[in-house]
This record gives sequence, C-alpha cells and structure tokens, in this order.
Amino acid sequence: GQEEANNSSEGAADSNGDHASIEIGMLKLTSSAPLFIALEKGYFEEEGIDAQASWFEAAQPIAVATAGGDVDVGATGITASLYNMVAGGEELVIVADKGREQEGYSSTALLVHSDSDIETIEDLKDKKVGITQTGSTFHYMAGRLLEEHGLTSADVELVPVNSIPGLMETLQSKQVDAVLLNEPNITMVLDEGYGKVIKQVGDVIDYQTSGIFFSKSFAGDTETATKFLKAYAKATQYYYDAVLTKENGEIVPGENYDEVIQIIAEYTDQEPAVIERGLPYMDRDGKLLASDIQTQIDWYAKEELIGAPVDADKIVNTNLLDQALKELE
Amino acid sequence: MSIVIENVEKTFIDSKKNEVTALKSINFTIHEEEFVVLVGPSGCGKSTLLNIVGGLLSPTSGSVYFDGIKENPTLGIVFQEIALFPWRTVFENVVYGLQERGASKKQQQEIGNHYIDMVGLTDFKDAYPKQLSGGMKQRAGIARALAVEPDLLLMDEPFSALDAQTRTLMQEELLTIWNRTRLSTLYVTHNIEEAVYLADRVIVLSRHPGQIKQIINIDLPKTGRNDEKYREQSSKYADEIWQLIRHDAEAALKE
Amino acid sequence: MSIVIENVEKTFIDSKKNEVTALKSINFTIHEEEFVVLVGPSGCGKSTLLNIVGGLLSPTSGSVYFDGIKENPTLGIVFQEIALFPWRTVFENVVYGLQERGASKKQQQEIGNHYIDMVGLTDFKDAYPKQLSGGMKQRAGIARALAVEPDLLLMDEPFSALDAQTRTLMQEELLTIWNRTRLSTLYVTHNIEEAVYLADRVIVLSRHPGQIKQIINIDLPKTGRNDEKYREQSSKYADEIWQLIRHDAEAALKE
Amino acid sequence: MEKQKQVITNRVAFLDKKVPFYTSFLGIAGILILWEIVSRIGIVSPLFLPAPSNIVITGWEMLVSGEIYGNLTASLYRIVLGYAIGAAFGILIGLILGFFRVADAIGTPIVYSIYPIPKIALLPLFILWLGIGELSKVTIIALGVFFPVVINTFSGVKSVDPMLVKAAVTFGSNRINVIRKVILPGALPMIFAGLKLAAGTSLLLLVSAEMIAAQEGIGSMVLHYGNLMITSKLMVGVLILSLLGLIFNRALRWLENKLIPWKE
Amino acid sequence: MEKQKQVITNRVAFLDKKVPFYTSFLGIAGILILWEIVSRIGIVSPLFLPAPSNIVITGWEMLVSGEIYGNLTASLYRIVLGYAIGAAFGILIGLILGFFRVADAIGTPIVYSIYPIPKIALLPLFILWLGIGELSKVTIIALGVFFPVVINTFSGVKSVDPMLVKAAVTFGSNRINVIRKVILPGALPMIFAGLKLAAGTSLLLLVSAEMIAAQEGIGSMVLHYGNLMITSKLMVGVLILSLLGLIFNRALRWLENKLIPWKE
Ligand SMILES: Nc1ncnc2c1ncn2[C@@H]1O[C@H](COP(=O)(O)OP(=O)(O)OP(=O)(O)O)[C@@H](O)[C@H]1O
Ligand SMILES: Nc1ncnc2c1ncn2[C@@H]1O[C@H](COP(=O)(O)OP(=O)(O)OP(=O)(O)O)[C@@H](O)[C@H]1O
Ligand SMILES: [Mg+2]
Ligand SMILES: [Mg+2]
Repeated sequence: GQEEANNSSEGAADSNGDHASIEIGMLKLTSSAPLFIALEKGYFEEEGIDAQASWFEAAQPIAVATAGGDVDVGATGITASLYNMVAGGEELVIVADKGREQEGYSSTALLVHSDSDIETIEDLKDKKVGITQTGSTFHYMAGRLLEEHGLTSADVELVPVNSIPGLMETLQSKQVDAVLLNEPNITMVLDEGYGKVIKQVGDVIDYQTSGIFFSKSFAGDTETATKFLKAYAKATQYYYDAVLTKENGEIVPGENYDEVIQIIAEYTDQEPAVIERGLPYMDRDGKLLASDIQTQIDWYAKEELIGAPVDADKIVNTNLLDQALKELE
Repeated sequence: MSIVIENVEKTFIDSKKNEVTALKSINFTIHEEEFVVLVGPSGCGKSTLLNIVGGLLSPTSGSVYFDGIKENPTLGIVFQEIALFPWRTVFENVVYGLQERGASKKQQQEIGNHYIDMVGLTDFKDAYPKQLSGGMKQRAGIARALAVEPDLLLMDEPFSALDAQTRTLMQEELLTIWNRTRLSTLYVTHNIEEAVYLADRVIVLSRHPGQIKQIINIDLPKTGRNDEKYREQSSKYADEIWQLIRHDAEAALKE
Repeated sequence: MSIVIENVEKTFIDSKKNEVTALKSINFTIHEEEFVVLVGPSGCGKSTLLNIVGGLLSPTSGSVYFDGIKENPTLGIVFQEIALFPWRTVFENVVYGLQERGASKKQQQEIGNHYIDMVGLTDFKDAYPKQLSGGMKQRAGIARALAVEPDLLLMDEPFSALDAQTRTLMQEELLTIWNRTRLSTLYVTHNIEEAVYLADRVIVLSRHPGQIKQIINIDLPKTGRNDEKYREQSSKYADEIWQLIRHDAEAALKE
Repeated sequence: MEKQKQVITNRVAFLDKKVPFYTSFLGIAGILILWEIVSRIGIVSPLFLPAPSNIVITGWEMLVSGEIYGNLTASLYRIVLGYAIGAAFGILIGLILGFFRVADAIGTPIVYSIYPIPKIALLPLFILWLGIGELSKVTIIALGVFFPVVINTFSGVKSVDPMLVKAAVTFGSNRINVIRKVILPGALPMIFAGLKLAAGTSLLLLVSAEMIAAQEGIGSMVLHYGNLMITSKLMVGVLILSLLGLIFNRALRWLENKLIPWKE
Repeated sequence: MEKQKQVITNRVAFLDKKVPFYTSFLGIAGILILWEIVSRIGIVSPLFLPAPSNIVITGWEMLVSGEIYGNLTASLYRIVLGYAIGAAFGILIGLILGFFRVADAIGTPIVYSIYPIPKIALLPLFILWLGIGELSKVTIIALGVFFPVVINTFSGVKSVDPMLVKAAVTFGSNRINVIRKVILPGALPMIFAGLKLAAGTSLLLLVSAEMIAAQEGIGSMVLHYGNLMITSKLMVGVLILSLLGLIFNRALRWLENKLIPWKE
C-alpha cells in the first residue's frame, strides 16, 4: 500500500517541479500513525512535499541518522542516548509530539504477576523491576514512578532484559516482580491472565515519550519545515478525532476510526484487532510537552545517565509548529 | 651371580591384528663381570629382548632370572632416547634411583658426585638436560644408571644419536668406566665396530623371527683393541659379523 | 670445468653480538669428476662452507666460482635433514627441479623414472615422505639432486641419521651411482671411515677458526676399498685423519 | 648355601591394562538413563531438568512446527557469513604479515594489541556504527574468527622449515614459487589449527550476540525460553547448538584430511 | 675459446633482509595519531569514534570517580572465582581421566560430548537453576574454563613420554611416585597451554554474561554506555577489558616460567 502511495507522490512531484524531497526515518510502530496517515492521504503532496519513508529496525539509529543528515526527519522515542548525542556535539531539534503518557489513556503501565501481593508502587521496595535497557524511556518512567511514590531507583533492583518480549517473558516466569510495559502488550498480558496493572504511568506523570526530530539543515529551511509540520498537524488532528476523542471519560470511535486503524495495520503489518488495543495518546495539534524535556534532562543528569549537561532550549523548537498551526487556521 | 635368559619368546599383535613373532627361543647367560653385546639388523628384536631382561616387557613364554643372588636384583638402564627427566638437573637425575630407594641426603651427595665426576660432568651438575649437548646428555644417562650400582647394566644403542667422532670418544670413555666398575652388561647396538670394540661376547640376532644366529667370543684384551696390532683381528671379527647380518640388513632396508 | 673456492672467509655475529670467525682463508679446487670430502670436528664450519658453495650463504670475503662453463651452473644438494617436501610424493619431489626449469611433462616422466629407478624406489613412486623409512627418504633426496643433472653435487652428512648397517649399505649404493654419473661432488661428513671409503681427496678442517688443516689424497681404486687387500691402507688413512681431528673433537665434546 | 633364583617380572605391566570396549558407552548411557529416571520420578522437577526423552520429543515438535527452521537459518546465515569473512581475511592478512617483513614489523604489533580484547565487548560499538541489524553481528563473528586465524597463519608461515625454502631455491624456484609451492602448503596445518580454534569462538560469539541483541536465532530462542522458564525448549536450543559445534568441527576435520593428505 | 667464469652468489639472501627496528613502533603510533586526527578534525564524529586522548582522559575521570573500581571489582570477583574453580576441577578431573583407564573409558566420551556446546547457551539454564545472581555467572565461567583445561590436562598426561615412565620404574619408583615425579611435571606444559586457552574464553564469557544478565561489571558497563551512546566511556570499558586480557596472559606466562624453568 505505502509503496504505491510513494510512487504516486513521486509522479506528482515530477510534474510540479518545485517539490522538496524529504526522507523520514521511522519504525513500523503504531506511534508513527500520523506519519502513516499523512503519507497515505497525500497531506505532504498537498503542501508540495515529496516525502519518502525510510524504515529502521531500532530507535537509536533514527536519531543518529537524523543528526547526521542521512534523513531529514526522524520519528522515534526520546531516550538518554538522544541527549548524549546532543551533548556529544550532534545537532538536531525536537519539533513535535509523537506520543506521550497522558492521564486517562492507557499507554505504558507498571504490571506485576497476577499472583503477586504487590498492590501499590510503595510495595516495590527491594523488589526486581524489569526494564528494557538502561537509559531507555522505560528506565525513565520506572524511575519517575518510584520517585513520585517516595522511593528512588536505588530502592529497587532495575533489571534490564534488553527487549519488550523479554519483559513479558520474565514477568510470566516470575523472574522479576514487576515490569513496565506498553500497549498493546499490556492488553495481551491481561488477556492471557498472568499479569495485572498496578499503575498507569500517565496517571502519575506527564511524559513526552517520543517526538518528531528535524535535522539541523532541515530545521533551517523554515519554509519547507513549516510545510511539513502543517501536513503533520493535519494528520495528528485526523488521528486524534478518529481514535482518541472521549465522551464521559470513555473513548468513542470517531467517524474515520476504521480507516485510521486500517492504515496503521497496513503500515505495521499487524492485525487491526491488535492495533486497536494500543493506540497511543498524542496531542491533537502535535504540540510538544516542551517543559517536560527539561524535566527529563534533569532527571537523566541526576541519575548520571547523561555524560555532559544539555540545554533543553537548544534541542526544542516549538516555533516551527506554532507557525504551521497559525498557517493552518 | 649370573643372569639367565631361558627360552624367551615374544609375539606382538600388530595393528592389523596379525601375530608377529619378534623373538623365538632365545637362550643365553650373562656371566658376572661379562660385557655381552647384541647386534642384528633393524627390527630383529634387540630392544624387545633388552626390555624383557629389564622388566619393562613380559615375555610371551620363557623367563629371565638372576642366579645366585639373595635380594631383588638392581637394574640400571641407559636408553637410546636417553630419557633424562627434563625437569630435573643433572644431579637430581643422577640421584633419582638413590632417592627412590631411600638413600640419605648425604649418601645421595656422595654417590651422586662420585659418578658425575666419573663421567666428567662436574661443571654441569646443576644444568637442566636442555642445556646439555647430545654427548653430555648421554653421559648423564650413564651416570644415572651407574649410581644405583646395579647388578646388571642394560644399554640400548646409547650412542646411536651422536656424531661419529663423539661416538668414538664416548666408546673409549665407556670402556674406561667399565673397567673401573666391571658390571655385568647387556649392550645393544647396530654398529658392528662398536660391538667388536666393547664386547666380551657378541650375540648376533637374525630377523623374522628374531633368533640367535651365532654367538661370537671376542678373544682380544679388553683394552687397546684400537691399537695397530689388534686392528687386523678386529677387522676380521667385524667382517664375520657383517657377513652374518648383511643379507638381513638389506632386507630390512627394503621394507 | 672445475669449481674454485678462493680465499673464502665467513664471520657470524652470535647471540651475544660477538663476532665468530667460522671460516678463514679457505682455498681449494674441485676438479671435474672429482669426489671431495670435507671432514672435521663439530662446529668447524663444514656446513657453512658447503652452504656458501651451494649459494645458500654469502661469504664475508672471497668467492666461489665455476671455471670453464658457459651457462649458469646447475647445483644439486642433498641435505642432512633430507628436506623432502612432505606434501609431494616421491615422484613429485624428484621432478621438482625439472618442473622449476620448465621441463615438459614427458621429460619429467622420463628423467624422474630413470633416477627413481636408479635409487631403487620404483615401488614407492607415489608414496608421501611420511610413508618412507629413513633410508628410503635419503634415497629420494639423492634422486632429487641427481635429476637436475647438476654440474656440482653437494651432500651434507646425508647418512648421519641412519643406523650403522643401513649407512654401510647406502655408502656402497652411493658409490655405485656415482660411478655411473661421475659428478663433481663435495661431500661433508663426521665419519672418517666414510670419508676414506668415498673420497678422491679428503679435506680436513680444524676448529676456531675453521681452517684447512690438511688435504689428503686417497690413493686407492674407487671401487672395492672394503676388500681385504686395501683394508690395511684404508685403516691407515683413517688413523691419520683421526689423529688430526682427535684433539679438536675432544674439545668440541666439552663445550 | 641355598641356591638363589630371582625371576625378573614386568614392572610396567600396569601401563598396558585394558578396559573392556563397552565401558565407553556405559558412561554416556548411564548418565542419560539416570537423568531420565531422575526427571521421570520427579526427584528433580521437570521444570528445572526435563527428561532426555522429553527434550527429544519437544525438539521434534519444534522441528515440525518450523520454529527451529526459522531460528536456525538466521543463526546459520550469521555464522557462515561471519566465519567465511573472518577466515578469508585472517588467512590473507596472515600470509601478508608472514611474507613481507615490513608488513610484519608494522602489522604484527597492531594485531597483537587488539587480540586480547574479548570481541563481544565491541558489540555495543558495532551496534552504534552499523545498526542493530545483521551487519553488527556478522562483523563481531568475523572479528572473533579473524584474530586466531591471522595469528595462526602468521606463525604457520614463520614455522615453515627454512631448510625446505633453501631446497626449493636450490632447485631453481623463484620467490613466487617458493611462496606457492613451499610456504603455502607448509603453513596449511597451522592455518587449520587456527580455523578449528576459531570455530569454537565463533559459535560462542554468535550465541552471545544473539542473546544480547537479536529477535531471531537459536541464541535468542534459548534466552527466550529461559525467560519463559520453558526448560525443555531451552534444552532443545542447547542441543542444536552443541550439534552445530560438533558438525562444524567434523566438517573442518574432513576438509583438513582432504587438503592435507600428507599430514602425519 | 674464451675462458668462462661463473661466480656463485647467495640465492636466499632475501630471507635475511632486515627491517629497521623502529618500524614496529611506527604501526601502532601511526594508527593512534591518525585516529586522533580523524576524531579531532571531525572527519568522524567523536560520538562514533572518540579520540584516543579523549578516551584516556575519560578513563582517568572514571577512575577518580570510583566508577571503574566498582565495576572492575565485580568483574574480577566473577572471573577470578570462576577461573580458579574451573581450572582446579579441570586439572583434577583431567589427571583422574589420564591416570585411571576406567575413568578414561567412562569419563572421556562424556567430556567430549559436552565440550562442543557454546557455554554461554547454558546461562539461561543456570539462571533458572541458580538464580540471576553471581552464582550463575561464576558457574558459566568455571564451566568455560573447565573444558579446555580438562582436555589439555588429559592429553598432557597421555603425552608424557612413556620412556620416562619406564625410566622411573626401572630406577625403583612405585606408582604414586611415577605420578608425582614423572606424570605431573610431564603434563605441566600441556596444562598451561590449556590454562592460557581458557583465559581468553573466560574473559569472553564474563563479558557476555555481564551483558546478558548483570547490573554491574565492566561488561554491563560497556553495554550501558552503548545504550546511552556515551562512546568514550564505552571505549574506556573496552580498553580495561583488553588490559585485563593482556595482564591475564602475562600473569600466566610468568607463572609458567616460574613453574617450568626447564621448558625449552
Ligand atoms: N609394541 C609393539 N607392537 C607390535 N609390534 C612390535 C611392538 N614392538 C616391537 N614390535 C615389532 O617387533 C619387532 C622387533 O622390534 P624391536 O624394536 O625389538 O627391534 P630392534 O631390533 O630393536 O630394531 P631397531 O634396530 O630398529 O631398534 C619389529 O618387527 C617390531 O615391528
Ligand atoms: N647463523 C649462525 N649464526 C651464528 N653462528 C653460526 C651460525 N651458523 C653457524 N654458526 C657457527 O659457526 C660455526 C660453524 O658452524 P657449522 O654449522 O658450519 O659447523 P659444522 O662443522 O657443520 O658442525 P656440525 O658438524 O655440528 O654440523 C659454529 O661455531 C657455529 O656455532
Ligand atoms: Mg631398538
Ligand atoms: Mg653441519
């Protein structure tokens, strides 16, 4: 599906002439939904942009490729390694939201085994908590959850198991007492019945999990960058209205619900049923939780996960999106 | 005291499971203070016989015994491959046998130094075998065998790895030492001149199976056989033995 | 044609950075169809000299040249360590030199088979060296050297690793072959009897530094020196050489 | 005086003592049977130690379901490619270091100073450089193979009997032929020793790399079932790996016998 | 007819060609300088390849901050304990297999059938059996050391020159003394060969095990900084590991020279 979309957009670009060609580095994950939508529905062409998807296998190389200018736009998680890259002299900017923890929406949660007598986060003292890797978003969330409940990361044993399937497996075999897990995996665990949710991360902290990054040169091309964000914001709105609108605290499918699910399913090669379980929250306008970036940097620095100090202002750029939104109105 | 080899036979099973008769009806006696030399072509069973006499191999039938001796006999062996313990110095090698029969430190010092002196290795007492030349190694091997003051001295081609000139010199030295100790000796060699030079009696073995072809008494004085006047006679003995062996030796070469 | 060794000297730098003079003012000539034997005690420089003549070592001063020859001379060398290529069969070893000078397959077959036949290895043509006994290996080495039909044949103690009886037989064989090919030959040995048995001329070297002590012409017919009638004379030559070397050989033994 | 007769007996007879040939089977068979019994009657929970029969059955099921196939091909791809690249470069560089004195003087210290690094430590670095995909894993394996092979090839060239080189030159070989006809075959046995050494290392690196950073492959399968505590499937993985090691070794030995028929 | 004179010249002179002694330094120095320059002027981002000087400075800071100390002691504890246990058992079992024919017949096939398993594959199993703590890591290392050592010890015993055994018996040694005075010293060189081989393997297993399942130790530190993309600290870890490997090797060589002064 997406290839045909790309090809048709190329054809359009050729006929038009002044189309800017842009490469977007991303993963085949649900959290890239707005980009899928923008690609599929031709929002980029509408802005005169010839966008190409460049698929990656892991998050970190996307940031590296964005900073190195191998791709113009990157879409992935915000981890300690990103800040370290910036501290190491690489240059990129975070311009828009691509998924965050939000109260009332299931995204990432702390789970324990269903037989466990752990009931609150406070009970985790001296227990083993599984995370993916040190410096990952899971690490950050675990640390912040603990701190919000009067503990520190030193009060538990954080066990890196290197992968998300590993988290589910070690929880199932009780080799760790608790794990952090995201959707749709949470639903999967609950369905299989070996785990229970202790706390949704979004209920405790606001957290900008992942974002849209621009390479330095692309951010400098204000005109094209703004056009790109206009298309992106249109897509987030489309996404939000389709799958995230609530009535009386309950999510109700919007009018394009099935279409959005279908697009995501196609791009991620997954069953629509699975997609439906794990639709991450995003700001309707794609706005960043800019203040949270500094909070993250401070926390990572405190935990000595950042090698050298980083200035949040240097890596956050909200002006571009603001401009784009203004133009959209 | 004498050493009697009585009806000794030995068969091996080779790699193809065939029986190979290495020795057949071997009968002879080594008398007190006698120097007996075994010669024969390659593979005739010289080493096999020496090993049986030395208690390092069981005969298939027959037996070897010491006649007219009270305690267990002591043996001293000098090997072709020398077989010094590489991790022991010359002195430690020489006194090995003494240690094993519980001699005191003082005895070890005395006897050890005596024989090291006899073979002329005093300056190399504390050297490891790797630091010695071929000739010196073999001297250390001889000292080790002599140090146990054996009832029977066995030597299997002790000089065959040495160069011709060193060998000549070592033969002379061996004879000098032998004249001082006068041990009953069984000596194996390929070298016919060496046999004639050293032996009181030469036992010639033939091949397939190893049997005694002839026993030749060397009727020459024990010392000075290299002198002008005995050269003729020595040469004759050597020729006689060579004629006995030649055919077998040629056959051995073609295998 | 003759090979002239003119004022050859060789100094080595030993491991302690001292200069060691191995050879000093060596002068002699090997004539056409002459068999020259070098004897001397261990370490007198025999191998060094042979290697210089063979173009495997540079002399410090002096030179070696072929007189009265047009093209580059061909050399055949038989090494003490035999140095057959383990990965080549007997035939492939023997024709190695022919291959390297671009002989045709047919030529290789002809010449190779001829010399393999001459040394009596026809049945072992396709055997690898590991399958041969010591004597057979050395014959293959000789065939390899002969196959290039050299202007000069060099041999460094070819039989010293063989047992005494095999050695005697190989000496006889070498002489038979030599009588057929009549190659100019330089032969190195420790064994004085061997030197007297094979040589037209024996060059005796002394040690520290290696110098020519004496050159002895062996005035005996080339064949049948082992016969009764020449034994006396052979023995005298051997004794003469041994007296020249003995002192040096004893010194060498003590090092 | 009584007549004394002291018979000489063999004092090293103990060296020749024979053991019945079936004893060799006894050991392995005994262990397997004991293991089966221990698991069957529940002395040790099958969760910790599944019975051999159970492992074989599980293995069969995994084979039929295609689970083994997928993981095995992923692993084989990595190790075959990595080993081939590492061995090829190792032999090539080893020969160059061995032939050319300048290359030796410059290159050998470099090789020896990188050699002691446990190669798996470089995996995170390679993931940074090459991404988390196949390339970083193949590179680690190639690197782990490269070093033992290069060092053995180098020593092999150096250990060729100089007598043989002299013989070749005497019989008219030029330098190219000395290398081709003498040094190369002379170094072969050592090169194979290096290749065999590298086989074990490459397997170890494969499994480690797959456990640290892969979703597919026998190594990650073993870790996966370890995490899930499905011991019988874990054991199937271990079994496959040990068969892989065995086959690898046998294949190299077969090749060695083919290429070096003259070896003693 | 003109007189012909053909001088013989040395045809193997190329074998003796010398290379100036300083060339050896050139290689390593050259690489370091090139590396420094490439990082400094930014041809390659220091994020991917920090300059050597940067690595050294970072290393010093980590040393002062005590970060290295903590991880290094954790790693040392594991490898020293694991190596000691594996080596001790390896030598012991190897000697037993070598001395006693029955043990040989029963035990050797078992050893050889477990040998080809890449030991790291057993880590998940040991974690199940022994928990995720130190014990499973120490066991894996001990196991990795055990096998090369047991096989080398066994071969060492078997390769003792039977002539020496015969000599000892001839000179009056009983069986105990034959073992003590002949077989043990005779097997020592091979035992050391096994110990050296095991050193490399043990380091590899340590790092792998720490990467797969540990919060502390140089291995997990390297992975940690790899995840964080702090390359200079990652490189410090690699440097420490390579120094560890170097020291390990040197220590074994020193011990070997102490214990086997008679070795040629
Ligand atoms: N352990 C053995 N197994 C099978 N055959 C053997 C064994 N030892 C010796 N033989 C055979 O017995 C015969 C005699 O061997 P032995 O070593 O005694 O001969 P030798 O006269 O000492 O020979 P050499 O002069 O070469 O030392 C040979 O044919 C040999 O192959
Ligand atoms: N490459 C070398 N470096 C230093 N010294 C050497 C070298 N080769 C030989 N020598 C020395 O030169 C002298 C002569 O050696 P050479 O090998 O020619 O003697 P040789 O007469 O052949 O002795 P042998 O009879 O033992 O074979 C010896 O003192 C030896 O130590
Ligand atoms: Mg023998
Ligand atoms: Mg010599």
